Amino acid sequence: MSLLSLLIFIPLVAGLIILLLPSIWQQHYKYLALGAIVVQLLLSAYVYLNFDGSVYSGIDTQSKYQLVERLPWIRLDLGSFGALEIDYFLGIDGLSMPFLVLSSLVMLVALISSWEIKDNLKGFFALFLLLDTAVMGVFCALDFFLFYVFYELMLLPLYFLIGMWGGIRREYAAIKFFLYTLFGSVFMLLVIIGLYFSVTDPQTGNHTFNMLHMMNPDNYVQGSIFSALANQELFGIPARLLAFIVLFIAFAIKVPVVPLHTWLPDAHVEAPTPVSIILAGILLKIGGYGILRICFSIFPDAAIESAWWLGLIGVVSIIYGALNALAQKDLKRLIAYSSVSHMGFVMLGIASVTSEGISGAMMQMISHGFLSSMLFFLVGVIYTRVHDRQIPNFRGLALIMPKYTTFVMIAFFASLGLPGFSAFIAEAFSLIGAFNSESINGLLPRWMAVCGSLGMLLGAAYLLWTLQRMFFGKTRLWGGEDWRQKLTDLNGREIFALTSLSVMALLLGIIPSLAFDKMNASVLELIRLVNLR
Amino acid sequence: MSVEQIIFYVFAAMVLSSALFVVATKNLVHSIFLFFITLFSMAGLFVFALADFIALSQIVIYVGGVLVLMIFAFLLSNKQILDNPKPMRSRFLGIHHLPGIFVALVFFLVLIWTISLVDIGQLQWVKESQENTVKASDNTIHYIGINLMTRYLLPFEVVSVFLMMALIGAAHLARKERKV
Amino acid sequence: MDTITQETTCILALVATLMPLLSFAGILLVPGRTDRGAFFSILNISFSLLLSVLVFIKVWDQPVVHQQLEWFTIGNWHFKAGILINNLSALMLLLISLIAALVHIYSLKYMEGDPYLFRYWAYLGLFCFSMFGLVITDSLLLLYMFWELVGFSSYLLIGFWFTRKAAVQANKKAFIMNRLGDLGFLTGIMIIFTQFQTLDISLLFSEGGFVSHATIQNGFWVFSSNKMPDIWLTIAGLAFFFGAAAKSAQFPLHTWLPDAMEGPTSVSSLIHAATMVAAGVFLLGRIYPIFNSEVLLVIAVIGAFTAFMAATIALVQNDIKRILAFSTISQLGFMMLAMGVGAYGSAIFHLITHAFFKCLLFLSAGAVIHEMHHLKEKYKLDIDHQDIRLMGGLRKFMPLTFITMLLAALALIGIPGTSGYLSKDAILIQAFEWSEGQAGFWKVIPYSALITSWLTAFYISRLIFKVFFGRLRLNDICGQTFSLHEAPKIMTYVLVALATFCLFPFFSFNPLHYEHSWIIEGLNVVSNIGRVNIYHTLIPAAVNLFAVLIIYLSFTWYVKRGKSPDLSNSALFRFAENQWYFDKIYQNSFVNGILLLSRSVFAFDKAVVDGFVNLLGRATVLIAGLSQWLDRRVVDGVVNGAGSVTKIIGNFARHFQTGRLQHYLVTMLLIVLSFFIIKYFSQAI
Amino acid sequence: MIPLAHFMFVSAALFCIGIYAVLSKRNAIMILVGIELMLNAAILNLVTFSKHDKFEASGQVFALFAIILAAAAVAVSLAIILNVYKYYRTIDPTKIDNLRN
Repeated sequence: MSLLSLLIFIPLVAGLIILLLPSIWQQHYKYLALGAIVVQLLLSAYVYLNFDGSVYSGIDTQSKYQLVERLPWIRLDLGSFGALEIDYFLGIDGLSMPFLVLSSLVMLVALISSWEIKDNLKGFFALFLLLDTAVMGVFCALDFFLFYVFYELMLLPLYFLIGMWGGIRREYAAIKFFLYTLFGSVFMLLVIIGLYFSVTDPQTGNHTFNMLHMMNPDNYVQGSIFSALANQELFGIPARLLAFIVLFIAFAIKVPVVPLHTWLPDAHVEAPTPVSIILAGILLKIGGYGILRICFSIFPDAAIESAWWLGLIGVVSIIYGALNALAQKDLKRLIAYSSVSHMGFVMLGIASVTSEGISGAMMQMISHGFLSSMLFFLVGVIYTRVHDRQIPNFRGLALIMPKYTTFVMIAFFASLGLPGFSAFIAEAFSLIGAFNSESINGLLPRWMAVCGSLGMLLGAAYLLWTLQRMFFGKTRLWGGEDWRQKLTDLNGREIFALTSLSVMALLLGIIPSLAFDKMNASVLELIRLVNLR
Repeated sequence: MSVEQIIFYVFAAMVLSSALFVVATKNLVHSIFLFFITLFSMAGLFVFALADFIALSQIVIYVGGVLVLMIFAFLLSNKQILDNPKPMRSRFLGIHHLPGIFVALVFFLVLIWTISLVDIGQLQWVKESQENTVKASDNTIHYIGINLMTRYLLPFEVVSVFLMMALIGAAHLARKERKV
Repeated sequence: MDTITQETTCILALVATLMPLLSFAGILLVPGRTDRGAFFSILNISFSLLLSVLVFIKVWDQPVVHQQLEWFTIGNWHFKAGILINNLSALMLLLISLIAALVHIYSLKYMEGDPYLFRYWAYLGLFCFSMFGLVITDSLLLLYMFWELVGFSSYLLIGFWFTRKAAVQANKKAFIMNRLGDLGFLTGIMIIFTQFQTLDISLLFSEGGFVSHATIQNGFWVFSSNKMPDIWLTIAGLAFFFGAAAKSAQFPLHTWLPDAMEGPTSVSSLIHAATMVAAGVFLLGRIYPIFNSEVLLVIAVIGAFTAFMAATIALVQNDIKRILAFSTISQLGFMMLAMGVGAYGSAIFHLITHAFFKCLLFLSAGAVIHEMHHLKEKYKLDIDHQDIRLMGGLRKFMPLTFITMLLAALALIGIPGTSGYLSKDAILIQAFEWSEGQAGFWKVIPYSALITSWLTAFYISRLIFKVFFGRLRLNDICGQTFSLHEAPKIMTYVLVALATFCLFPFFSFNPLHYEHSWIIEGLNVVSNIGRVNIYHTLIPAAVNLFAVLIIYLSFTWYVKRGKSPDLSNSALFRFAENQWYFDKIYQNSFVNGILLLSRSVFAFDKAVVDGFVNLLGRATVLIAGLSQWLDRRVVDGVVNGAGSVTKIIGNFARHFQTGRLQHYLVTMLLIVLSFFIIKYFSQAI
Repeated sequence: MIPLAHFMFVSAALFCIGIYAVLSKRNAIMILVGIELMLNAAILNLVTFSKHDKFEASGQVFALFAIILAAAAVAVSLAIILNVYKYYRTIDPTKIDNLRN
């Protein structure tokens, strides 16, 4: 059992143990889950420390991946179709490694916030840990089939977590989320199958699901549908472009980009706090990761062709999300829309195909992972206290909850891009990359970066306005004296979670090399691959 | 019209009228006593059918056995049975009697129709039974006895066993159940 | 200077920078009483001051000190963090630490008794740290970071009394307007990075740096292998200037500064008069070579316009701090004008002198406000303790404050013998010299500056006369006789200390010739114009003669006659009083526009985007329902038909199953009967 | 000599009265009486036809059996009625509808 498998399956094992334990001990399930996730965090920290970013640049060469694990999983002789070759193929490079650390830390925070969950603990923690397994698996998988399995496996626990422990309209939100994501992934399956029949393993000659083989144009069967040389067309669109678009839509739903974002506010608003944290902290990143790892690496030609549109989508997401956030009255919905806006920077950075842009986008994903988890955690804090999160119902919270206000200010200013926090570096370099793109590869016009920077202004506007409305001024609460009693300041557990997140954001903002050093080589390798076409 | 005929019709009228009173009266005790009259008159009718043994049996078994059984059963057991739990529905032609009256009437018409259609007196086997016809002077008991002990021996025994079973069963059912 | 001294200098500067951060972190992280931290911060800032003096002595008129370390790498680009100390930054370092130290000491008394005092000291620490960082850093990226941090700490300090609605609105406004400027700065950084692939200030902007090597060829801005249309050079300059304009409260981004006066007066004096607002001028100084002539012209025009506009507004304000705030905007306009006309050294010189006398003005005003506030608290009066219409005759109660403030006001007017005379005349003279080379319309600029300086004389003398001369008008209003005290001793010490810096000897031994000022000599590498020009004698004479006349005019209006012509109904007066309606225009067009836009975008999102999704969902459900209907009626119908027939019959038959014996019998007999009847009729047929 | 048909008319009338009693009475005992009436009608028929069967006398023998069985039936049904009354406190057969549905 190698390190990555341990990382993936420890939560699953813990989840199974929880299922087997009798319900009398349900108050202790969380400690078991906590144990599993702490072990996972320690493992991922170990992986982080031992990861050599300059050597393991990964992308399309197996030898450049660290901790590779490749076992034959499914081998079926299908007669005239050749032999089915599916590997249990794991490995990490600079693109996936940061997400392992991010996921395990966010999982820890989400778990800490699930202390507030009171009903059906067995189901909750089992699903939670299953979700953890699936997420880790997605980031480690290098076989497309395995990736897809983990990708779909994520949906199931999320659907139930939202649908069973959510708010009033939880079923609507859960179904909406489920259908959106399924819509994307069903078409993805078609592309996967198409790729399978187009790509062969150069050693065995069998068709394969290996992603790394898919990245190499030499492995494509001559005249097959996705072969770059064959230039096949489907519905009058080049097949490779169509496949890219389909995959992009699948991942863009996850990111999410305008106009595929509408599941996000509903899902966030209805989901319980831990699930919101996971959704914003990890799930959205899978979209960005998928675009880099799969869309750009397997279909670089189509990526270059559609970069302009991706950039446009990014800019639109930034501004559109920010404007929507400005109009919100529900704090959680506001933060959900701000996620749309922040993830727009990721799209913009990726679309630029410059090292600054992609690094900035990666950084933005990591930073947004920490910050949005923090924001949702903070919303959860007041929501569990008074079961309300309408902005107009609160005023002057700073007087009664000073520690809480401090963390809210840290989170707000960090996510509006105050220098010293990770979001600043991320957004600045996404924009710089987008701006630079015209000079380097001519993909994005310069106005996109300038327009994108408006998002930073709007971000300041909606966050500061919220801060002013909810926290400053004389204390006035909708629920009166009752609320004042209930709105106690943070306790130790919450302070621990929030502190760890803000320290991460601060560390990455001051010493960005902590992240950049690990992923630089991979980013350069990716750009080389994309420019190779 | 001979005296014989007059007496027959008197008996027939008594049977029918008393039977009608039996079903029409609301008082259970009255109806049972009227039923008693019906049975007596039936015995008279049997006599006219040249079956005096049957008439006697009718009186002994029915009047002596069945009716006494009925009355004793009431008297021995709860008296409440005799007064109606609810006052009887007032009208004879109440809505819930209608199906009964209707069916009975239709049945009656069908039967009359059938009987008149058949013309029993001219039936084949009736006409051919000149030898076999009982005369008023014949002793039917003789033949009954012979037949019972020969041709109908098995049914006779079965009936006797059955009768005993019925008696035992009735006794068993009717005994006061002891609460366990 | 050899490397070892370079390193020590850098370490000194670094330590000086980090000391206030230490007080920020220390005060916030170490729990304790709510008024903790005063001693700690003053100690730290004094230490910084000491180190700054050392650095200044080492660096002034010496080669530039520059040390850097690898910070992080993105792709193939290496970003370095380092310290770059030249004359400009050493001077700024000294200025900031000196004023900060004085303000710290002043706050000791001024802020006494506030319930959340530790936050005040912590925020001041953060501000000083970011300001120091801003002046010593060598990278545009770091400069930008500190630039925003300065804005952030200003946000915190303006909103220090966060229960006041006006304060939190003001700090939000300040931050957002600064953010708007920051976007300009960021755009500038993006352009610079794209063109030169580095953000190192010394590489870019030093003599013979990259910027000076870039050339314009055939409409392209070319540097080695990179080129972009030359419009981007202008855009870069404008973008940087836009950033500087936000920070230095220049038109059109000036409206946050008057509102920022909601913060404590000590904060206003440090941040919104002396240091932070000067950062814009400092930025222009750091990146001066990037500006081409068009941008410089824009800077000059905007500077002159802002100066004039703010001065007119200051004429009619009644809030003592607001008058000073508009005066600050106006003076910053002078500095921008100086930058625009190429008087780089004079701009910085004015920055320095202005920092002292404006800080002093604010602190004296603070002393006045402090005493008025005491009065208000003591007698529970319902008055605005910052309204100059209620003051008067304070010179008898607070003589020391009066004298110091008078000195500062004279410096602001530019009376010979004060520091302000030197720097202001330098700007005016150079502006006139610059206009020689300009065509037609632009000659207006120096004249507007001239008029502005006269307006300055008027509004500041109005302030002084109204506050310190005559009788206490509060007595008339409340019908009581109040008396005030001199400000606490510590505060007066600070005032006196600052007042000495308003005098000429600190800047030049020749009270009349600005060229001899050591600051100009230290900075002004290009100025080689001697006193040959007629402007050099004419302008100071004209300015001062006229200024004295104006002072006399206001003296007659406000002191001698005790009443001034009432202009408050004239259109111009109201125009100025409403600050040229900028706030209203911004509120109505931009703020409300954006809010309206955001609401309509949200409605669009809900109705169209989400509506489309829901419509799809509903359509799917409808189709599913249809197919289900078909399935049930047609496919299942056949199957269920048999079943349902049975069921119907069963249900029908169920009614016979009444459990009533007699019903059964009736049925049975009816059947028998019908059997008979049928039998008969069938036979009959 | 009385014609056979007249006996049969009487028998038919009696039978129908019995039917009516069985069908519409709300009292188990009256139903029992109705049954007895019907039985008597049947016996009357048997006896009547037995007139033309002198030697075998099957009609009369059957009439005897019928009388005996009727007596037994009465005994048993009376016992049942008493028991029913014990359980349900009623002898109205319409109320005793445990078999319903």
